[in-house]
Amino acid sequence: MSLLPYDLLLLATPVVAAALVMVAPSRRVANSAAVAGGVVSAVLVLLLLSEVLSGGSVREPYGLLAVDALSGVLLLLLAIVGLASVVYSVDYLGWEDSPHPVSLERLRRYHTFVLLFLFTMFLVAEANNLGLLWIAVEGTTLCSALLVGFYHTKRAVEASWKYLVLCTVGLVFALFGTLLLYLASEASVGPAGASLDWNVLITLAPKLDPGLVRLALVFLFIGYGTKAGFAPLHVWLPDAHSEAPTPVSALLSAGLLKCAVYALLRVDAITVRMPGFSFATWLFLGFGLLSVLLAALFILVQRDLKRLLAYHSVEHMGIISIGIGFGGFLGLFGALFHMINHAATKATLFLAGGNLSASAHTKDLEEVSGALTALPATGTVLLVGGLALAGVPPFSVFTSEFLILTAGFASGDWAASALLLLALAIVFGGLMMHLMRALLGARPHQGFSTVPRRFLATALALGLLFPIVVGLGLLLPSPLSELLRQAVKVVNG
Amino acid sequence: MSLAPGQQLLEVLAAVVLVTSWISLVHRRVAALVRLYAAQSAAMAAVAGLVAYLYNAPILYLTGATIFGLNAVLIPTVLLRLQRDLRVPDEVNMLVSVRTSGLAGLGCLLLAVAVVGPLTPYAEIPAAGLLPISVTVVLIGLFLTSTRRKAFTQVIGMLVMANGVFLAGLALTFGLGLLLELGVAANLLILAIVGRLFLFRMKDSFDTVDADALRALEG
Amino acid sequence: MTPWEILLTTLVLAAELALAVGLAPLLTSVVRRRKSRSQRRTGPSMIQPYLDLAKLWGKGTVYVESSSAVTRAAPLISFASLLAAVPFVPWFFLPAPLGFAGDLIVVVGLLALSRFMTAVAALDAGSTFGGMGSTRDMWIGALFEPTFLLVIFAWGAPSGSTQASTIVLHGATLGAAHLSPALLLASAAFALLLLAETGRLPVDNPATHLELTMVHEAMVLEYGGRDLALIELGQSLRMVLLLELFVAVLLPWGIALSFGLAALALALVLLLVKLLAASALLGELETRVAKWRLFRVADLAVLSWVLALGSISLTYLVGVG
Amino acid sequence: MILVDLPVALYALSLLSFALAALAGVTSRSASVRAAHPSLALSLVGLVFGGSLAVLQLGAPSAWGSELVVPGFSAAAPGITVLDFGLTGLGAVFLLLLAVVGGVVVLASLGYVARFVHERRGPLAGLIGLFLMSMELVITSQSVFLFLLAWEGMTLVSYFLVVHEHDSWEVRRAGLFYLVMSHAAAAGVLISLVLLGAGTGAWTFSSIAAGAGRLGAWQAGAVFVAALIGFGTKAGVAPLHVWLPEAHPAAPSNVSALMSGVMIKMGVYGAILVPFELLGGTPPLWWGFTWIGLGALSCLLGVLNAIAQHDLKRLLAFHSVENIGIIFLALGASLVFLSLGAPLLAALSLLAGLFHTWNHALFKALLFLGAGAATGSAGTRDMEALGGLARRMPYTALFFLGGAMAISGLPPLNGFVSEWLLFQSLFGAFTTGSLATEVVFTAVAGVLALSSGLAAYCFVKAFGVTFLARPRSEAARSVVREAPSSMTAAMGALFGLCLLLGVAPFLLLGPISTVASGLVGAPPISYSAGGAFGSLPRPGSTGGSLAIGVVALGLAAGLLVVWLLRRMGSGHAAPRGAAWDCGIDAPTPRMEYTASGYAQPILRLFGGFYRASSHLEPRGPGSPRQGSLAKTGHVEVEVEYPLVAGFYSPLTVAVQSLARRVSRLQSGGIHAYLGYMVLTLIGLLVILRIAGGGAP
Repeated sequence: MSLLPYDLLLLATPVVAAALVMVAPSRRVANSAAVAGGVVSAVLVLLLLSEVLSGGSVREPYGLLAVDALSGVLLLLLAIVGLASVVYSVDYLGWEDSPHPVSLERLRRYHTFVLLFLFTMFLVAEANNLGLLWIAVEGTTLCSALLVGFYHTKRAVEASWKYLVLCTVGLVFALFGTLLLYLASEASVGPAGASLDWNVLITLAPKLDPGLVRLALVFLFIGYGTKAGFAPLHVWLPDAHSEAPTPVSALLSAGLLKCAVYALLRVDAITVRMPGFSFATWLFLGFGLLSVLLAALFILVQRDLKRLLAYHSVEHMGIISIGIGFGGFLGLFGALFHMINHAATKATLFLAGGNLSASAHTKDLEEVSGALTALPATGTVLLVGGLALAGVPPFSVFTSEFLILTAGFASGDWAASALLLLALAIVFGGLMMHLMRALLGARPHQGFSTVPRRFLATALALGLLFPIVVGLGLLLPSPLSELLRQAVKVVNG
Repeated sequence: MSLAPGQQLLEVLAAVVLVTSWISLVHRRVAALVRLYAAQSAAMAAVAGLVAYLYNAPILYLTGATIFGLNAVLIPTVLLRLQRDLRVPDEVNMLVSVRTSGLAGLGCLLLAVAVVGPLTPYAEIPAAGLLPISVTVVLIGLFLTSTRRKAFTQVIGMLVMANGVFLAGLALTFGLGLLLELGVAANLLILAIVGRLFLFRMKDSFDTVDADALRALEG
Repeated sequence: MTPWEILLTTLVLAAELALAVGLAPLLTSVVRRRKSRSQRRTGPSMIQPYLDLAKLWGKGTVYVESSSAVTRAAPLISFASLLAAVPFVPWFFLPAPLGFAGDLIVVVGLLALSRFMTAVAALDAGSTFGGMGSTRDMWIGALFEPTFLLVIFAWGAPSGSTQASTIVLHGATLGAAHLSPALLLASAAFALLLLAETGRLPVDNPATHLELTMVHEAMVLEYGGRDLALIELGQSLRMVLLLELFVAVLLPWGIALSFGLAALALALVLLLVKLLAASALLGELETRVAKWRLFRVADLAVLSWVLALGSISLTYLVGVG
Repeated sequence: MILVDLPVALYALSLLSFALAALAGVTSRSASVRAAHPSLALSLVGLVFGGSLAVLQLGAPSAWGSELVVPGFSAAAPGITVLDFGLTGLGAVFLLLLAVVGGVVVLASLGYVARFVHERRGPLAGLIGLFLMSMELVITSQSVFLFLLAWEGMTLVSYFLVVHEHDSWEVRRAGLFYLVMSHAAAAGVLISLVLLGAGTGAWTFSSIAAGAGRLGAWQAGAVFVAALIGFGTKAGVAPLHVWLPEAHPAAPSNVSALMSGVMIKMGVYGAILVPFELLGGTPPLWWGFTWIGLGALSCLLGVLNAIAQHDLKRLLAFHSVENIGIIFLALGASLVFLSLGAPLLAALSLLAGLFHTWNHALFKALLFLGAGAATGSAGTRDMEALGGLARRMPYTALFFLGGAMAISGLPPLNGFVSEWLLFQSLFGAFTTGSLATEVVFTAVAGVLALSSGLAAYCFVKAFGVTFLARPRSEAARSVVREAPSSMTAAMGALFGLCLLLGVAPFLLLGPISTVASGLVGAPPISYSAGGAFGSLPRPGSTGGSLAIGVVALGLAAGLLVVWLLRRMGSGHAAPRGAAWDCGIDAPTPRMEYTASGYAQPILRLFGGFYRASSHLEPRGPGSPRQGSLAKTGHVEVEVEYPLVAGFYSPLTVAVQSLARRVSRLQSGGIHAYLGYMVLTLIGLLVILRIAGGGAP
């Protein structure tokens, strides 16, 4: 047992920081308060994880919150990505001379919403109960919708409205599915023992009525699937990602989607324990394959950098879902590992892409050329990140994809694995086509702005993410692998 | 035996919820939709109270009160004010004809029955028969959201969906426990606020609340 | 091998080289004589080719000014490679002196080498005719190279070897059974090959003076003096080489298997008879056919492929060998 | 402990120096010619270490390796992501090849990179170091994961080498085509290796080979086909070769030399690795015949396309396809012999394949360097604009001619020896007693002969039009200097090797043959070794024997005699005059035979294959009068590639249009989006209803 309730502190930190930001007298204070919030919560997450690794799981007395290895994985990537984007925001819009400067009180609002967004996502990770989980996820929608619409441009309003409506509708479904699960538990043991605490549900799993659970799964998958960006429910995703401020896009793509998948994983943990029940597997594989294939086609014809990256998120959520569908130790391990890798890689690309479009004054890749010669540092990061995202070894994404494919071939799902490979090949082609057009070429066709910019925070943020992108492919630190293994155990026992 | 009349009352209230949503499917005036929603919520509140009484689940009184205060009074008034402030024209413009909407409502019911019907009835759970109704209401809400042009009416559609879910929650599970109830309610409230905010922004930037005007982002 | 045998082999080698080079012009003139006779002409005298060679040898040479070292090197290499091919073919004594060192595929390679050099050199002068001849000659060569290989396989299949000596020996010991349909088919294919390789009618007309119809002549248009002499001699040498191979495989009997004066003498006489008969036959054939259009030659090539492949399948269908 | 292990030390040192080379190349920022030299020198050092490792291994065949497990993964995904390296006999053959050819090309690059230093495009030298490193890794990796890493790394680095001159969009296009195609092919490699791993439950090559017996026939077949697609694409086997003629001309010539000489051989390595080393056992007949079929196709497709080219480097690229075809013929024959239970013949054909791999590497590298020297100094790759270079760059011309003769399979050069070996092993079919094999193999021999005849045709054209006669354009006339000395030295070295392996093949055949017989489990091939004069094997009772040394000696002797005879008494230098011109007027370069003209007979003969269209561009005022003989102008012959026109581009177009159609789903209308939700929901509910209780 630890000295301090780290889990509660972790929830408190962003809120406190947000409060500080709201009363911050100057940009400097606001920025530093936000960054401090990010740093502290990251430290708390690390402390929490060390406890989880030693003790197994941390529970809060009322049983509403609990942190086990699975939520640990989510917390880890949330902490990393959150810290990175908070830090990046400082350079991005934190000062008067930033590429996208905003007034002080809008800056306050921005930081506040980001921190609240972080809070809700932490809550998602710590919730011990499907109901609370739902509330937290809906909370993320509300905060992030405000962030997506942060710029009051027409496009921003449009994007945020679509985002709000679609995700809310989806989440109503999710709530309904949750209710049905509750109903199922009620049906098995009567009103007295009914619960939404998944530790309880897991014990009840063998007794649950498959019919009800299937119905529940339909609603849950549509609900959380919308949020996770599974095709064809992904339609809000490119709009939101392309219109939000870049750090928020990073946060959405790297953090939010994972939260939704995490919710589905919690459900999966229940259904895998139901004898002879494989409906969830079907849904995971089906949605996964559909997402990967559709995303591949979208990527081929996408010219806008941020939308391109958004479709890549769809693709990678598909890969993760396929990994979960393949199941088994290998599949789940690959999927969880892929969650971390994709989060880091995608965040890196969004942030570096932010630099690119800030200096090229456009997000249209067809208009950029010769970026590698014009911006060596950013160009290199984009190049490496892009290759990593496309699944080129020895970067981390390749390793997790390799594990997932291996799981597929080992479990005999040859067709699914082959389709996945096909889609990956198309995606690779598409990404390379767009990326190389922008990076290569002798001289930029249009002038890059050579105004000296603040780069300290940018460098720090990228420096935080880049090692994960590059290093994790070959060298998985044993604590992390231990965490992942325990998380896999949490899901499929 | 003594439960029978209460059960029937429950069924009736559920029917009211169903019918209100149906009417809102075929009605052409926005304000009427809001009022229908208010009525529906009131019926929901009644359901909550009744269930609380029948199965002595005191928490549900509170829930009922919340629903009444929030869904039946607060939100509708907010919406009507909003309609006035935004000068939302009062006629609902639909993407599909009224007849189709009506038939769609029927279809929702049939689908719900077809899907939920075969599920084994649960002796322990009273009013399991309400499940199809709540599914229907959810579907109708979804239909409203997706076939009404005005963003304003989309909001109403979402609220109707939420009501459907609440119906299931109340009638089948005696609620999820106080904390969760409040959490859900709070979410609903925030949703309303945020929705209102965006509606204002939309009015500012597009000078209309017609969701069809939002077509800039594609591909 | 004992020193004695080595000495004898060396002698045979020398003798055969001399024989081949010496006979080459003679056979050419036999062909011409045969043609002129059947055309009711008194052709040139039998020793005319020798006189031509002597005259050319006496003359000086002129090179095109734009030409490079290739022009000067080509005739040497081309002739030397033909010369080097001689000892891999059995003439009047088995085994062929260098038979241990190479088989018929080596002969193919050497012939190809000499063709290659001539064709390259033809492009060096930069005149139109050189290119024309070069492309046509390489074209024909490419089309008939498969024939040569297929024929080698067909000939070698019964004895299980591509070694000329082994094939001939196998045939000689086999007696009449040697003349199997398979062998005849293969040899027919080889006959077509021979026509093409030596630039005879209907493939090429060695006696033409119209540049546009030339193949081999067009290639060497820019040559004179000793180079031309080497080329002409080489052409005849190529013919005699192939003729000898033809008759040796088709009618292997009488070739000397041991060092005995009688055997050697007999072998020599028979060799002469076979070669003269063959070349007379060639001349006869040349009078019978007219020159074909270049692109009809392809049909000839395909025909030869069919014959050779047919012979392969025949070998084992009939079960001979 | 590990330091006293000589092989490991050599291995580590060579990798280290490659890494340093890459570092030096990437970090050097000065724009002088010298800047690239340290990096290239380090690469050379690395190659020397690698080569000596290979020699060590070939000398004392004892497969060494040491295991290197990635931390964490051994626990996480047991054994799957293990990194295992080592060098087998087969690997040693290819490593030596890499060391020799790579070394020579690096030597040539010392002078060649001078062309690039002023346009600061990218770290060419450093990338070359990385490229060599990745290839060494491919050869020495002994586990699935490491192999995949190295394989993809190789593809990636080579891509960046190809797009080195990336300011022209053709180069970028070619590079992208290459990158995408090889990545798609890498999927094949991945499938085959992962299937092997999943089927045997082992992830290092040694243990896979041990457990391969457990694979079912279908599984093994799938592995074989996937490997064929994956490695075949890299090797450039038709119909997967289409990237090759795009990428090679785009790349700098020393890179083309490396790619065509060494990299595509990695495909051959993999193609041998999977069936012979990993799967082992007795293969089904159709494996071998598949390879033979594709090999024959590649031979003809490659050489026919090559003849139609007048871009010198495209021509050479297509010849790579042809020679890869020859190699696959040999490998296929070897598989067939294995299935028929004739290991000795299998060993012989495998030997032929491996030897031809070497030979092709040598003379193709030589030819590409020569082409680079010629086209580089003339500034155009179009043969129609070249000509007359022989008198300005005599050494380049001489060595190019040598390479041309070698690739045409003419004695006494190495190409002839490997083709002879292949012919012999094909001839061996007559001892198997299976009529089908006999007829097929004879036909294959015919195909081989035809393709080498056509190759000779093609290279007479290539050499003659490029180097002989008079310059056909200002570009060619502007060439005044011989190529930089480092390049001529490199070409000379390669030509020397071609000659050496042609005259004394035993220097290499000895070690290779032990490897080959080891792979197919045959007794060592017996030949009367006597250095240059030993004669090649007569497998079993059949075949012929070849003492190529004697042939060469005879040739030399003949040459000497004839030369002396010609010199005798003709002292004065021969005068020079004009060429015969039918008395029209002084011949101009425009009257020379053009490359297209030279190719015309073949184009006509195989018209159906080419669908060649020739149209006449009128020059000067007035269009040519119909029916008149004297038309002014020049004829353009265009050849379309049925494969590309008929398959690849339609495929790309189809995918693109599909993507465009699909992307309309994102219509921007929120109601449509909600509609997708409705449809998904209803669809799932219906599925649920239909599946009913039956659903799992």
